[in-house]
Amino acid sequence: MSIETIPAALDTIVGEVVKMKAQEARFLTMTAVSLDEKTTELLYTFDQDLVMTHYRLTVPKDTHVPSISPVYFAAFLVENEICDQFGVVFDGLVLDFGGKLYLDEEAQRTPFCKFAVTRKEKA
Amino acid sequence: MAKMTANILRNFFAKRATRLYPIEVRPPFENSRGELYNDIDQCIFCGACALKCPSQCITVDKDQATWFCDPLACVYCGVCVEACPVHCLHQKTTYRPVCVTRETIFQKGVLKEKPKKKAKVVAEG
Amino acid sequence: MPVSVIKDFIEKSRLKSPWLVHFDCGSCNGCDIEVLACLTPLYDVERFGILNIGNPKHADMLLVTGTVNHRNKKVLKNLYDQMPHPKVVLALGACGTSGGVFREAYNVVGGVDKVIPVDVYVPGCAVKPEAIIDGVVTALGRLAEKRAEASASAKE
Amino acid sequence: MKSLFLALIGMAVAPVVGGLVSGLDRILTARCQSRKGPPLIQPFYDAAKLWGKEVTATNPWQAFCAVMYLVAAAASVGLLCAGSDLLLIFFVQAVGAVFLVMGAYAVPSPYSQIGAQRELLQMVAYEPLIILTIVGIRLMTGSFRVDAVFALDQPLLFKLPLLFLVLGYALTIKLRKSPFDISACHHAHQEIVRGVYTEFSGPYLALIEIAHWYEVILVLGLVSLFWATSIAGMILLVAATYAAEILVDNVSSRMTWRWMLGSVWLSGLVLSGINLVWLYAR
Amino acid sequence: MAKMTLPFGPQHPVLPEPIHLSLTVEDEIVTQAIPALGYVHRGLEKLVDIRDFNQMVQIVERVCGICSKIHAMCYVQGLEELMKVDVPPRAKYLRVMWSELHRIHSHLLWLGLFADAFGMESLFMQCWRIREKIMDINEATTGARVIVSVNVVGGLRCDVDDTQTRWILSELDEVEREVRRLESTFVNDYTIKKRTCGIGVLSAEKALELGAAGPTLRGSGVAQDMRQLKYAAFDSIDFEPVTALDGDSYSRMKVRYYETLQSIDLVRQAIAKMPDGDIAVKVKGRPEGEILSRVEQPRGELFYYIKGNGTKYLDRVRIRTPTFANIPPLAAMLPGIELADVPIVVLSIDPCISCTER
Amino acid sequence: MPDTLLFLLIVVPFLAALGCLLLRQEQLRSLIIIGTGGLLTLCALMLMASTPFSAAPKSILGISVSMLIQAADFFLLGVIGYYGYKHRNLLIQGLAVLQFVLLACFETFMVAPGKEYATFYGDTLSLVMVLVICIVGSLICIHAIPYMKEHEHHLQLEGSKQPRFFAIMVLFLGAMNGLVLTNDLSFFYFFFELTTICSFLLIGHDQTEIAETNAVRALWMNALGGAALLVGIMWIYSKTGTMDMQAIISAGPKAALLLPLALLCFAGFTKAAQAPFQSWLLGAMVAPTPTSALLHSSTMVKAGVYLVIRFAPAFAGTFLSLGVALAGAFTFLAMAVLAMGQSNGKKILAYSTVSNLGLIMACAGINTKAAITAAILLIIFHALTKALLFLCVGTIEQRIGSRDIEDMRGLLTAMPWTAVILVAGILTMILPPFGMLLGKWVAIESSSQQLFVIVMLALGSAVTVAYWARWAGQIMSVSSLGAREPELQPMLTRGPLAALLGGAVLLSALWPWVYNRVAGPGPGLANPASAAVMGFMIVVIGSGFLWAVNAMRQARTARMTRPYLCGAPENVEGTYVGPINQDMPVILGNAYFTSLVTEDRLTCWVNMGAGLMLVLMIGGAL
Ligand code: SF4
Ligand code: SF4
Ligand code: SF4
Ligand code: SF4
Ligand code: SF4
Ligand code: SF4
Ligand code: SF4
Ligand code: SF4
Repeated sequence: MSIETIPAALDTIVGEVVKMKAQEARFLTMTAVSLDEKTTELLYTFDQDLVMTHYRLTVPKDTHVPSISPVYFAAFLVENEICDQFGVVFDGLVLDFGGKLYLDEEAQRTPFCKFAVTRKEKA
Repeated sequence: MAKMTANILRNFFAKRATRLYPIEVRPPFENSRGELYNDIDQCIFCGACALKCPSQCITVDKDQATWFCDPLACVYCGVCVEACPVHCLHQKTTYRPVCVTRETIFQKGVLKEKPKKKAKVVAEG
Repeated sequence: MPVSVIKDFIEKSRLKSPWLVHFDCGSCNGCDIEVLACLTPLYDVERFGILNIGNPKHADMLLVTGTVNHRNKKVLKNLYDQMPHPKVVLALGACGTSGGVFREAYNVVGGVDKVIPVDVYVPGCAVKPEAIIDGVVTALGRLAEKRAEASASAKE
Repeated sequence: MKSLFLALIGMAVAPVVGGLVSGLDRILTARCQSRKGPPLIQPFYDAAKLWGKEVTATNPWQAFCAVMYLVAAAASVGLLCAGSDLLLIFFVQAVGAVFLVMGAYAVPSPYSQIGAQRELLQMVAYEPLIILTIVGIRLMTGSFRVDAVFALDQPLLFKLPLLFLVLGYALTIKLRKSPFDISACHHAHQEIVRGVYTEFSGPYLALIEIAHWYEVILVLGLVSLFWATSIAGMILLVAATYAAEILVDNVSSRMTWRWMLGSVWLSGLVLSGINLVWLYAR
Repeated sequence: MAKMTLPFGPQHPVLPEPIHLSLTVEDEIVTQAIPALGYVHRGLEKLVDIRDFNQMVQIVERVCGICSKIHAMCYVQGLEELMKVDVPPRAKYLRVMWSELHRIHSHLLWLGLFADAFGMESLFMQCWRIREKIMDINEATTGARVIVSVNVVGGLRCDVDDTQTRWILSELDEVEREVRRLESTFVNDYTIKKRTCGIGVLSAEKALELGAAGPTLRGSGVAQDMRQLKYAAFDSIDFEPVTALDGDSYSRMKVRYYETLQSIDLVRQAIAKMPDGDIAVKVKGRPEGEILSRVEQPRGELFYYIKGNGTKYLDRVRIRTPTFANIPPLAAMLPGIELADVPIVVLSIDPCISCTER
Repeated sequence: MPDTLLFLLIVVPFLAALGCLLLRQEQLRSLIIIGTGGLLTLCALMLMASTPFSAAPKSILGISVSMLIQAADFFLLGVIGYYGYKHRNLLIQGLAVLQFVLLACFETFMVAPGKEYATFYGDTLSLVMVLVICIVGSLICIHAIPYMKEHEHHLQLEGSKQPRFFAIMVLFLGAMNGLVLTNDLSFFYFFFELTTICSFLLIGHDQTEIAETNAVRALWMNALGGAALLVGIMWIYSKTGTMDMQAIISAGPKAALLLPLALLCFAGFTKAAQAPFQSWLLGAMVAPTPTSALLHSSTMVKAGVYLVIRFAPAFAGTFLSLGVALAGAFTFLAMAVLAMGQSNGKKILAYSTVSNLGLIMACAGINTKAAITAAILLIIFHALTKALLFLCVGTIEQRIGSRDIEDMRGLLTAMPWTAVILVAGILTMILPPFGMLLGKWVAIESSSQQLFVIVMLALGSAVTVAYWARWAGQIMSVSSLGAREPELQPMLTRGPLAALLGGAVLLSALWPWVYNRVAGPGPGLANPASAAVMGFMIVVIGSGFLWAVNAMRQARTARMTRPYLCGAPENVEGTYVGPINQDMPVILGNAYFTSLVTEDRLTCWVNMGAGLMLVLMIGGAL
């Protein structure tokens, strides 16, 4: 069983999200899953009158993903969380905790990855 | 504010709600999930409890016939009790008393093949 | 009034007026709400002179609920250091005493005693208000013992 | 000589009575919340315990301020018992208040600093009211002295009913009772923790608690002046007022300082204005 | 005008939970508020690697102790859907009963804490006193006050008998009487209105845009409630979301107050309509595939993403709790309010950090 | 004897000023200043023995006094006109011309040689003023010696302007002495204008653009007062035919004289910078600090209150009196509120000066014997403390480069000695058993019959305590003891500070004596702070003080903790670990209520209110 999703790509995702916002959909959350050593899957979930819409984005571990927090401010928290736990770097975060939202130096880095990646510093 | 004043005055003249705990102990509800204890004589050291425990705080050694539990890590969920095939594991209705040093429960029983020997309960500090 | 009477009264007062500060060290709130429930009419720990004073500088007793993690351990240590002596620490719940169900999670350090000395362990998940009251009473006993030891060693 | 004697007695007895009043206050408050509450002498346990705690300080100047607060509070009670000038009594207690604020300012902790600022605002709110009440008394007795009040043959309350209400405002602020527990709180459920008290600890906090008992007595002493014609009347009035305080404490939410300043100045001034105009007009 | 910075938390008496806000105030008006999290982060979602999907029920219950029952329910409902398990009807009604009892205790708890935030200690005490009755019901029926631990995949662990339901109903009558007695205080009291009306205003558009959930959203006039999804037995229970229009702290309080009463009614409905029968079915197989599960918990919409891989260990559980959704609206509400109103606005979203950070 | 003293008190400063101007050698100048200061102090003290007195010196160094004064009057008006022309200020030019014409008419047509009277007169009021001027003023001048050196060092001037500066400073003292000792209205007018000129020159001393604008503002406002004074004098003369102040005053209230007296009061209000004229005094802050200290404590503004107090008996019990009381009380309250919103230390001092002078004015308006006594006592203690505070702020400003009280947070570590003196000074402003407060006490007690006055005093007094306590608290706000470097200062800086504080404390301790001396013999005047009461307070609070000092000493050995920051760890002192594990600085700051009301808007309202009060006051005289 799997969830019905609309596939998205790195360069289209922000556009799609802008569209959702234009429809006055409520941003629910994003979910990250580490598929294997190399890829992470991001699920963007929106809700409109109790009906959910999902976008699925599969990205290689070392890519930067454009942040949707400029569109939906509410996304800043979850994007920071994913940055902490999966090491995915979001470009253009409105409030960037730099991978330290939850984790201190002593804690394991990117604990949710199948194989922990070294933290990518922003260019 | 008037309504609240009425409330306050009602409280003032009504019987107080406080239960004077250490002096006045309310009997526990009959199925309260409290302290865990193992009737070690009955235990067959099958390890079902250890396997099911969500906190993974039980260790059973079938060969040595020992049953070990960390009561400070136990969350008193009762999953182990339900899992026990011979119903030797129980929960009291009262909670486990407080302690000033770390305590563990270590029980040594007898394997059921040789059922004559007495069980020994050792509590270690 | 002779000095000793006053001294005795002060020693007695230590047991009659434990002010506590509660630190939620990453608890699931289960234990926190039970700590708060202790203050409310049914349990009313103010009977024992207990006040939830909220400020480590005024507190005699530190109630810690929850698992210690890498970020809050520094806070915990800091709070403990800001409390003036004599003071006691209570670790509440499975989380506070050992890390509970979470002790194997990646951001969990373990029980409170990994960071600061703990005087009383209160098992439970969540701890029952009665258990907290027992814990406080036991802690006061510990406090009296420690004072007695200290004064005995001072006399020697 | 007699007044000196009275002053000394007052200074010795006041903390005991004040502590008991505080204890009673806590019991009654607990009863209003259907709780049992602490023992009557709980405040003494608290103070003694604090006195026995380790001395820690952030700035030694705090110690100075705590002592001065206590001394000023005691002196004002002494002056009250000696039947001295009401304005003087008021000014002397202000010494205490100022030192409390300075002690709170002495530590660069945002909580005690905000507490100190709010305490100042509270002083700004209640001081004029007390002065006006005193002026009202003076208009009745022709003198600012406490002993003159006792020479009257009719309780002040009848002539100064509105001013008595005004004094009630000032009192609630001074006793740090809700809705005016803005700058500090008995228990810290406040956004600024314990406000002015935050940084005082151990023995210094004990001194402050004792000073507070003195203030309770001072305030109640002022109240008692409104029925100075009989001992029973005095006690009754004080008890009724204090009961009202406890009630108000329990049925109102905390004000913000803006709200407090506005409402206290406005209603306080209007009430005292009406009462005073009426007195002048006579 | 002088600036002042104020570390609000991690240990702060008005916030029993460790969240930190770096506040900048000028004249006691908040000009900037930066949240910092991570003081309660445990990483329990990651425990799926070492705990099987049955054990995870006990773990997700401990995401938060206040509505533990509802977390477990959301989780097991997801798994049941994924594994195509048909839960017996009686279990569905019992789930409604216990989850609404949880809502009552959670809302009473919140009403008390909120009262304390605006400085009305006696009201705090009263709410918590009433709440103890619900805690007793919890303990008597499930064996624990807080973490009731009744859900398992496939149904429930315990049942209630007729004497118990009768007792529950009579206790609820008493609770309702007591709660109604507070109605005019919460809704009409002058000082309370003065402290809450117009404080922390969130318009309906803003609330939707910022992704607010639960009473925070309904307080802004948006009638959205996950119980409209008709999970468990809600398909046969009369339910209308409670809303208020102003979007301020007062509205949010009103929503919660009336939801408390509504939940009492829902419990009664559940008990009245409850059929006899089993409370659990045996579950076979291992979860495979992914599923989303949503329920309404006291603070709003709870969202579980569960992905199984055919073993007894799940691939991923992701929990998005209502407070997680309500933090961005909070961050937007804080600037511009008075320092004294910070606790009120913070509490008005009924924050639960332990579930936010998990 | 009085004659000689008079000569010394008034003329010596003129000569010393000349000396400063001519002898351009630093040590010599210092010597002159210190010498003059000493001499003036000595003379003032000796004058105590011979009050009350009156004298009528005919000539000075062979020149007829009245001729000299007449000539000087015109000269001064010329100077004012010149500056008006120079700064292109039509108002000043107009006022100068107007006064010139009026004065010319007056001298030529109206003044007829009347009967002989004492041109100089001294009673307790003048004596107090002389003491304040000579002692406090001299201390300020002495403190200015090292200050000005440093000041010019900071400004990196090419040529020193100190000779001119000190010349005006000492000249000012002489002018003030003359003003308070004369008994002749035309003399009074001369000295009054002289102080105007002196202050104008001092305010503009630094010759920056802002200094000059503010100096010009001070000049036109005071010239306005001067004009009112002149008209008032002419009017009075036309009604009474005499210039003898004592004769006019002792004649008691006369309806016909009320309007001219109101004009006199108006002149006093401008000079004392009462609302709505406070802006010139605030503007005067641009001058070097000794100037401010001098203007605020012992000279200039005190001339204004002196004038009103002097003539108070002449309008006692009239509506004018009530008007003065109301306007004074209003200023007291309004300025206190304005001070509350300030973070600039010197501005706080300035507002507080205006506020306190308002209180003194209110006393003069209440116009009972007790109230007048209160006014005089307030003059003494205000002068001592205010001079002290200004000098402290000046000293601090030179060290830390700011006069903002936010920057003085934790001053205790940087400048322990000055910080303690400053705090002590502030406390003497607001707390019993110090004189300022006792004076305020007497003032409130004596005003209990005036509803509006007492309400405003009550409010104002509370606000006053608040803004002072805030400042004092902040100074002591330090988190760790750290290494406190001992503070090094020249003797000439430190001495005056210590002397002023010592004086304030000592005189407070001697309150019963001071009170009796000022109040003089008379019935119905109970000193509220009697010796017994003061004794009690001094013993209790004094022993408490010793206990407190001891406690403070013990606390030094206690375990030091860090401030409570909600448990947030502190890696670097003064910061906490905040979001993203960054060290966030702990910034502290006071509320200044700018969100409620800004200074400008409040000032606008205050000025309107004050204007109304003035209209009421003058209108009441009609
Ligand atoms: S060792 Fe103990 S904690 Fe670990 S799995 Fe075995 S029983 Fe559980
Ligand atoms: S009660 Fe629960 S946590 Fe405790 S041992 Fe049994 S299964 Fe483990
Ligand atoms: S499940 Fe029961 S029988 Fe088996 S080891 Fe555990 S306690 Fe013993
Ligand atoms: S012990 Fe249990 S109830 Fe307490 S904090 Fe831990 S998980 Fe929550
Ligand atoms: S603050 Fe004062 S009134 Fe309140 S409890 Fe303490 S002593 Fe009593
Ligand atoms: S508001 Fe203040 S006094 Fe009231 S309970 Fe909270 S802390 Fe205590
Ligand atoms: S709000 Fe979150 S943390 Fe709190 S009880 Fe509900 S689920 Fe648990
Ligand atoms: S739910 Fe969260 S905010 Fe509310 S009381 Fe519990 S810990 Fe505090």
